[in-house]
Amino acid sequence: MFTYCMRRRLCLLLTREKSAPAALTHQSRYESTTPVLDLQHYISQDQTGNRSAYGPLGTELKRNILRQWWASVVESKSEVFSVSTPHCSTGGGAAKLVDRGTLDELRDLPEGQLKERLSRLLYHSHDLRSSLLQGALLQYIPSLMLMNRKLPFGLAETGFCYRPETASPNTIGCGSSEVTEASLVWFCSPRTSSQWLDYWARQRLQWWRKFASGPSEFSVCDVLSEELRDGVSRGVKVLYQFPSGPETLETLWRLGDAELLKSHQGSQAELQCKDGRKQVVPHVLSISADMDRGVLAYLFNSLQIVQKVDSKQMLHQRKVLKLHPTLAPVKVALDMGRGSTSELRQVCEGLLQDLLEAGISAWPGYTDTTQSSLDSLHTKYDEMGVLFTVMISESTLENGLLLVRNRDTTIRETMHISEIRQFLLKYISAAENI
Amino acid sequence: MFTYCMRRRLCLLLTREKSAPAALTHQSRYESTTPVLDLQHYISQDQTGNRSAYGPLGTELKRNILRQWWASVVESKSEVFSVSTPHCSTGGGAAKLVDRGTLDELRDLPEGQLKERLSRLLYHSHDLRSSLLQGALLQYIPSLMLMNRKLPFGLAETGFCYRPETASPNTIGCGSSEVTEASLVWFCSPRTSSQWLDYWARQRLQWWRKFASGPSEFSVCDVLSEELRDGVSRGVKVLYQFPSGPETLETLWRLGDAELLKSHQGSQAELQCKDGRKQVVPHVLSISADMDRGVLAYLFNSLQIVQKVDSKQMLHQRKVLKLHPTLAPVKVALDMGRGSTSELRQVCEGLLQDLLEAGISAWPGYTDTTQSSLDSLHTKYDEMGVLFTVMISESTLENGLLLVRNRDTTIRETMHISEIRQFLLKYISAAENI
Amino acid sequence: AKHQQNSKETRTNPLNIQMLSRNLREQIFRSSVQEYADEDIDRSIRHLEKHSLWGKEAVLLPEVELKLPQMYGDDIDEHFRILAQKQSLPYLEAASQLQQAHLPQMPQKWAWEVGWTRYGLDGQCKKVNFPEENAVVFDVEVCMAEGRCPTLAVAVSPTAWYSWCSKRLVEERYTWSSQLTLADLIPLETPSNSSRPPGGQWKERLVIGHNVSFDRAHIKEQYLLKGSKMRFLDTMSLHMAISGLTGFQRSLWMASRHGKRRGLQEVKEHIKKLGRRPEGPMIGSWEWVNISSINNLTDVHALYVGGEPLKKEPRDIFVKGSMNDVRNNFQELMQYCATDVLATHEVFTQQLSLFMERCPHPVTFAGMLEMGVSYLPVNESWGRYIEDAQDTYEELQREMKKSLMILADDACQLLQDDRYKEDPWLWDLDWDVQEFKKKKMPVRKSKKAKLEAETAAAAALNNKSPKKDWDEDPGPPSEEEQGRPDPCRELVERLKGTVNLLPKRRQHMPGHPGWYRKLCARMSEKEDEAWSPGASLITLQMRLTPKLMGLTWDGFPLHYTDKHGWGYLVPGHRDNLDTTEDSEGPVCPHRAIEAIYREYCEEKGKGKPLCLDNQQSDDLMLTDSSVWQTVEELSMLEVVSDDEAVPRTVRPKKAQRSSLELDAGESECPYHHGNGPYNDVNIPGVWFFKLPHKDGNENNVGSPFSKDFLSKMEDGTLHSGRGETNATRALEINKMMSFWRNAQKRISSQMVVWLRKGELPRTVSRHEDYDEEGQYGAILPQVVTAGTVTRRAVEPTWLTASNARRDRVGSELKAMVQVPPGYHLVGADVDSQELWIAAVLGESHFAGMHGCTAFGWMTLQGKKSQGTDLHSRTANAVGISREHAKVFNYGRIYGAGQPFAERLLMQFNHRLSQPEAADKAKQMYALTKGLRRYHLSEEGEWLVNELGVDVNWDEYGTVSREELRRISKLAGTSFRNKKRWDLVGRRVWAGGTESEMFNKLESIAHSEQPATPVLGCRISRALEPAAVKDEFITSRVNWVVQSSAVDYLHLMLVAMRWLLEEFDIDGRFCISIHDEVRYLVKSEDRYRAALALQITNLLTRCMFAYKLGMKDLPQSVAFFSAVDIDQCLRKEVTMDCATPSNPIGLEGRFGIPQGEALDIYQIIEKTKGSLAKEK
Repeated sequence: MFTYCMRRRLCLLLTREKSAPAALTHQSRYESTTPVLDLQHYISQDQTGNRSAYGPLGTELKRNILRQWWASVVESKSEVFSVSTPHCSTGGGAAKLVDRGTLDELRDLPEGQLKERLSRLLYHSHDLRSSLLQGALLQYIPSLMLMNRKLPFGLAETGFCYRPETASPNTIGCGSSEVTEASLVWFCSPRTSSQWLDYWARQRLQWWRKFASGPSEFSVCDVLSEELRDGVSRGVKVLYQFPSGPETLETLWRLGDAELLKSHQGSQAELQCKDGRKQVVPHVLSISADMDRGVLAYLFNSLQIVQKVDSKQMLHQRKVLKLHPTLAPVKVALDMGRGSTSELRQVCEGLLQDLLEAGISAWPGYTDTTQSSLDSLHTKYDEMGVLFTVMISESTLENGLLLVRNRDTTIRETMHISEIRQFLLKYISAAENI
Repeated sequence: MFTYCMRRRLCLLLTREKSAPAALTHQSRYESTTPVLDLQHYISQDQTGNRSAYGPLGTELKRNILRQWWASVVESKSEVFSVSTPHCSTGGGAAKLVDRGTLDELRDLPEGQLKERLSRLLYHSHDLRSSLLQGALLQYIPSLMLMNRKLPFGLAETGFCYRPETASPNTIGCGSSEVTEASLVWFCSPRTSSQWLDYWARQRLQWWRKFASGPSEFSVCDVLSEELRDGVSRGVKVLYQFPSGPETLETLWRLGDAELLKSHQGSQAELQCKDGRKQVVPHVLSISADMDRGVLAYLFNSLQIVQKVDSKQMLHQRKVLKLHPTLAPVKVALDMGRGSTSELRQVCEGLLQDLLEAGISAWPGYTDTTQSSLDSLHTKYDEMGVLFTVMISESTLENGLLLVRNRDTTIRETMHISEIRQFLLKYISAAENI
Repeated sequence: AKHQQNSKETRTNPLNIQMLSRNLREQIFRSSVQEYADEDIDRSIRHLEKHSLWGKEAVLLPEVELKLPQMYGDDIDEHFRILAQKQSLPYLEAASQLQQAHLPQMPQKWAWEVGWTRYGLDGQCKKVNFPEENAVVFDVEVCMAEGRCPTLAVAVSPTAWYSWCSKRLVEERYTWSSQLTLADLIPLETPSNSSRPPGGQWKERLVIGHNVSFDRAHIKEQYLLKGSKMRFLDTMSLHMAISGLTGFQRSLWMASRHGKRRGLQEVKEHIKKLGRRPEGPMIGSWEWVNISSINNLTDVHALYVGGEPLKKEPRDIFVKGSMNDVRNNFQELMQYCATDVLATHEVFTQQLSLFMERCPHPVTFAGMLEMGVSYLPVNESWGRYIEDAQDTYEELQREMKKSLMILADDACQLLQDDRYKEDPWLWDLDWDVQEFKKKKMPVRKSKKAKLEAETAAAAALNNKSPKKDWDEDPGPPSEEEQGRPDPCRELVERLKGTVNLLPKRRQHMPGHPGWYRKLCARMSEKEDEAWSPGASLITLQMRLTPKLMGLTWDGFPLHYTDKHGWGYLVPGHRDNLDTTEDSEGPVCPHRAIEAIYREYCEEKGKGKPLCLDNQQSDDLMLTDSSVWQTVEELSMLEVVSDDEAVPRTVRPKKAQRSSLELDAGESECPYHHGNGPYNDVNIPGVWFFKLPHKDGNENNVGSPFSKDFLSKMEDGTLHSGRGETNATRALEINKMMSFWRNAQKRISSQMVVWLRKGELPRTVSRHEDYDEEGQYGAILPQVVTAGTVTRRAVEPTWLTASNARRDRVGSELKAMVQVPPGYHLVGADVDSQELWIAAVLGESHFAGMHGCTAFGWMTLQGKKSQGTDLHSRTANAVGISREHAKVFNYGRIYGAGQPFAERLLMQFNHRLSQPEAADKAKQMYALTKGLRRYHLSEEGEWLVNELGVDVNWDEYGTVSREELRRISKLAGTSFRNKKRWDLVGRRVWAGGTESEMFNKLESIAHSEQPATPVLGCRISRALEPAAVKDEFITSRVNWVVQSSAVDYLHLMLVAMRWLLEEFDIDGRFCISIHDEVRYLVKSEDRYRAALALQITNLLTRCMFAYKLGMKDLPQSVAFFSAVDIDQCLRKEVTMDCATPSNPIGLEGRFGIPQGEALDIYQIIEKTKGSLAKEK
């Protein structure tokens, strides 16, 4: 899903303690050279170390981010409609999709025919899309009917795009080229397109910041006019301040009507919409976010390193992934203390089912039968970004009381088993509104 | 996203009245030769008519189906973890991904070098995945750690796969080859794998039927042993009875350990899990559904044709898309009657926002300023599968009362504006448990 | 027009000041000749030499050749009189009609009818479009609960009563649009559904009301861009001009109304609150209380009319009640409104002649009329601005809360192993945790519960397999199992039942430390009640916030005590260490505090030395108008006239502190100087110092986040000691939010009325930039035309708005006043208006020549580059920055004394000790204001002769203070009786650059009837010497300049109106903010308007000079340095007004390009020097 460039950033992430002051608290001034942070459950590398994928937590985190994007861009806006367009197109992509058999056949052809076949192949084969914009532009006319030719409206889609970062002929392959894009293509009157760009830029920045623990690390900037592509009259970028420097999470382009006209070579009349009493060809804003980079940004943003001194006066580093409650892939971990294992386990399983049914993603920590210390358990969960750790112990069997540890305050609170579900639901849903 | 085969079926769908008895109710006995059903908002074709995409409603329907799949397979099961794997792999796909520039270069090469470069290209270039199985198998080892080598567990993923249906050398291109697959790869003890296959087959059929308006059109059947691929010891299919005949929506394969061993050519020890006190290489079940076909199945399944006689004693055909409330892309449409437009509109907008905030997808029908008759409005919404139509009229301004029309009963009920939200939420969530 | 570069043409006066071009002087002053006496010239040169200003080279300005319009009368004064009379004649006539009228009987019953109803003399009532008479007294009432739409109104003319009811009052409806249109407002000149007067002609009509600008904001025609000739006369403003009170007097007045004795007590308290020295003078004269009143109608009515006091109770219904309450009390409320109208009329009848007598110049009256019709055009940007600012504000608020919550969460971690005990800030918080309470349960029962659970579990197990290996793959549940209820779930359900063992009411987060618990909202049992997780109740203002942030002051951790407010802890105190063994409370980790400070020193040590970094903070980069605000604010606190303060001895620092500390032992910190130590705060190992307070160190600081500490945060004095991004960011955000926090309510409640296309002039609606979807409308700022005793206008939002600042949300306010298409804003700032007025007053007093005093010379000729301008001079003399010097200079001219300077100096640089500051202030005052010298009284003269004292006179016959003391001592020893000799006659200033100016101001302030020198407006009766004797000198001195500045403004308004009309320039007055004026002008006329504005300034300055006996004017002040032609309201035409709420600036967000700023030469070029319309 993401590879080279992801890995590069991952390395930074793993070794950042030395350099990055971003999320450090006062306690972290006493820096140490502790080894790299284990983010394996978020991002995993395969055996060869060449390519990496999202692990279970990373996948959930990304899903949560995408779900929030969708809720904010599509579900809460009556003018935004979703589309789902083909991955392959007749042109415009950076890579051709060639049937395996056909290629094999080519190899066996006599040299003379090769050239000609190759040309035909090139002509007929499809491209893998490099962005969602083209697909949405092609959906413009069908959507018009739905919208009764009224402006503004938007077409939204999230999906896989293929963007080879390097064009050098020697690096063949998927490399760092897989991107999950979240795209909104906004059609509006030429008159208001500049204001809409401002509006969306603000909206998008707010959205990114909403889930950040350090919102100021997200920012917007205007793209300098000399950097704009042809036909783009203005551009805004949402940036995240990675330790290695700012990188673009999302771009907003004001495209005018050129792209739309180009993709519909037909008559202009078909494209026209009502704007007051006038008929206009709408201007297009293309707003598209690289969600893989977004995942990384949130991981960086929420990683906090805290120094603590243990009872033996030893200095420890606590790494906490303070992901926003809405984004955190695991909301609660269930663990059990020592005791009559089978009963405790039953309680754990029952409670787990109870939570899962309520839609609270819970971690079955109790299935891990290798006993580990409470401290190392907390360390593990903090690094996973688990919001709460519920400890079920012998006394739970007596009085239904649990110990619930909060990731952010590290404080353990006693709570009754009948109330934990409601508490978690309320905590998570309320956190969305902060 | 789906093209040729989709179109083929779409045509069937559009002309089915003649032949298909499947979903017709008793009212539909009086068949007519009315023109094709407009499913444009679900599935749209581009100008050339060559390739099609999901329209806004189709996209939402598919999203809803996928969300339900995820809820049922991943979120409610503590043993299932999600992964997100690369689209490109070093082999196994049906199509090669070739850099555009590289191909162009090839053309310009002298004939002599061509062959050699072509070979190199083939060797180095990546494949676009044709299923999600391989990716999940590669994630097996990283996941083991998380699972503490305990069985059973599953890895789930949904995503785009590329499967050229025909292998004929003459049809180059994307054709009907884009598929959204929903895949669960289940790792379990060899001892229990057969039971698990039964379990999952039952689960899956139940799931498909849950949202059907005619559940009997979904069925399972065992794959005949002569049709099984190498290394597959058993297979089960979930079928849908399309008018043109049954087609496979989902397949469940019991793969043994062969595929797993193949994809990890390393030592067997690394792959081993605990099964009681034994160490075993787990057996693999691959459960994968074609969600694009699923969308079509539900569309077919829920289309109902009703005859009705209007006031002028004319016979009309009413087409209703009776999608399950959970799946219906639009739950409620808001329209306004005649009256002081600006104030009514304010009420509409306020109510719309209220509903959207509650997560109820609502259709802003009131923005359509071309006055159309109530009848044609209902016809349109029925074809869209909209559950309820809310009519805001002059009297709403006075006393807050609305008229709420039910898609299924076609009856209009009076309701107060303050209660509509709660009503809808309850209706939809209750429908899930039927 | 051409520039005359020929220096032969250049006229200069004997002091080498370049004078007006000959052609201009001849047109304005005509044949009258300015003569200079040699003696005066000599005196001036000597004075300038003394201040090393004589002989400085000056750059000559190009000549200006301009044909002025024909002027009226014999001289410029007469010219202005004629203009003003012409302009105000119809209104004066209308006013006197009303004054002399016998009002008809007030109706007993009011009509319940939408729109206007007329109640004729014959008792008949009939529906009319609007009152037709030329003059009415008018009052509007608004039901606040229902927005800003007018509810009802009453008017009276000499011939009839009128009432008006709104549609919203009479017609009951479910919803009303929240946007106001013209149809919602009260018509006074046009029929409904029309924006044209009957007959197409606007008439000159007059509306009188108390605080009439409020009523005006609800009148329909006033929102039209062009048209109405209606003018407004405000009885509140008339009152201010006749008998107004200063702010300080107002509080005294109110105090005295509560009964004399209690009044005096409150006065004392008031003085104490203002930090006034107890030995200051008491208010000696109370005369003025009886000839004045505060501004509300009831008190004003009591003052001018007397009799039964007005009832104000019904008003509450409008303020607090609903529309239905208004309906239910309709007759009573109408009656109330009508009574107010009647009272206003009575007041007005009394006021008019008083006003004419005290402000006799017609320009004053005409100017006030013009001031009363301000108009701010706005468009759709307005809504966007409010939205943007509010969004940004809320976003920042959220971010701030988030940062604070994270700080609180992080601090919780100190609970483990009691690490909080070693935290320099958090050691004294409440760290107690509560025990989790359960109901007492018999052991048996608990055993039983457990047993039950175990059995259940066992049963569940048995269902599956007798012995379970948890590491084994159990296989899928069988079909039967799937059908059955899950035993695990059943077990959990059973356990859930044990909830009845808990008390009904749960403890609130018992496991968290006490201080954190208090920051968390209690989660209620009700499901849909709003609740927020975490320390969501935390705010910046809380006492623990600075501690969570780890704030330090110069490296010392902040600490709060109830008695002294915020201060900081300085480590190293050894004397009180051993007394702590038995103390119960938390123990101060003084070693940790030492470590923190050591670290700070190490950090600083690498940079600049500790005490010398006098960084220029952003907050003091003040613009002119904000200087004025700052000074006004500060000098408000300055009640003491500086007379008494001059030979003030600096009291030792010790004495200043209370005696409370004595018992705690006198311990001084050897290495840190500050406000303290306060040893009654006995914390072992440390000293407690208070944070400095702007009103003097005896005051407690309530929050280190108040506005006054912003600059200290910017320069790093106040710093987040945890090196924590969250804390630093919170401070930054606090700064960004400051403007909008204070202004938001006022700004978003501005009443905007949008105009429909048909209501706009064609210039707008047919303009190519006209946007059908756009919004065009106006705000009528509710300006009290003479709202202060100086007759300056008062309005809370626009007249005090600061300029846009990059780091202040919403500070782009003014730039949101944006012209409709086809129009421009033309306006200018009067360059250093007050300085020049003060200077020219001084010059007239000294030698009657422009530039004859050092102060005047610097104002006219001073060059920043040569260091000869006023501010640079002060800056160099005292060793402060030029920006700071500006504040001092204005402050002095506004009448602020030396203590003010002292305090300001310490505020600018808190590391300055008090003696140092006093010294600097003294030095500055000696240089500028000069030293007091005394003329002897007759008695004194006699005494000197009698005793034959050899007195050390100076050339003007004054003696120094020391000399005076000597004489007095001699007198004391020479006569046996203890007679107190009154030696002193007139007191004067001498030796400073500004001495003559102050002498002039004081001579006016001390005269029998203080009046402005130019238009002869008399000071409020409440400040005349007859009423107040020698009290309120600062206010009176200040009044001379300020009130003259108002004269200046009125002159400009009159001249400008004349030119607009005379030359058919399509423009109207928009607003005047302090010393700037803005006109809304049709674009094609904008350059002519600019020229008119320049000519206006020229004539106004000449009028000033003329009335002060100087028949000439220096060229350098004749014209505005630039006239701004712009599309929005802003300080500089090039400012982009980027702020956090509008990061991309005016051009990017609103498409407003830069304006033009043209000097006189450019304007002459553009207009060819002609005001006439091009044919």
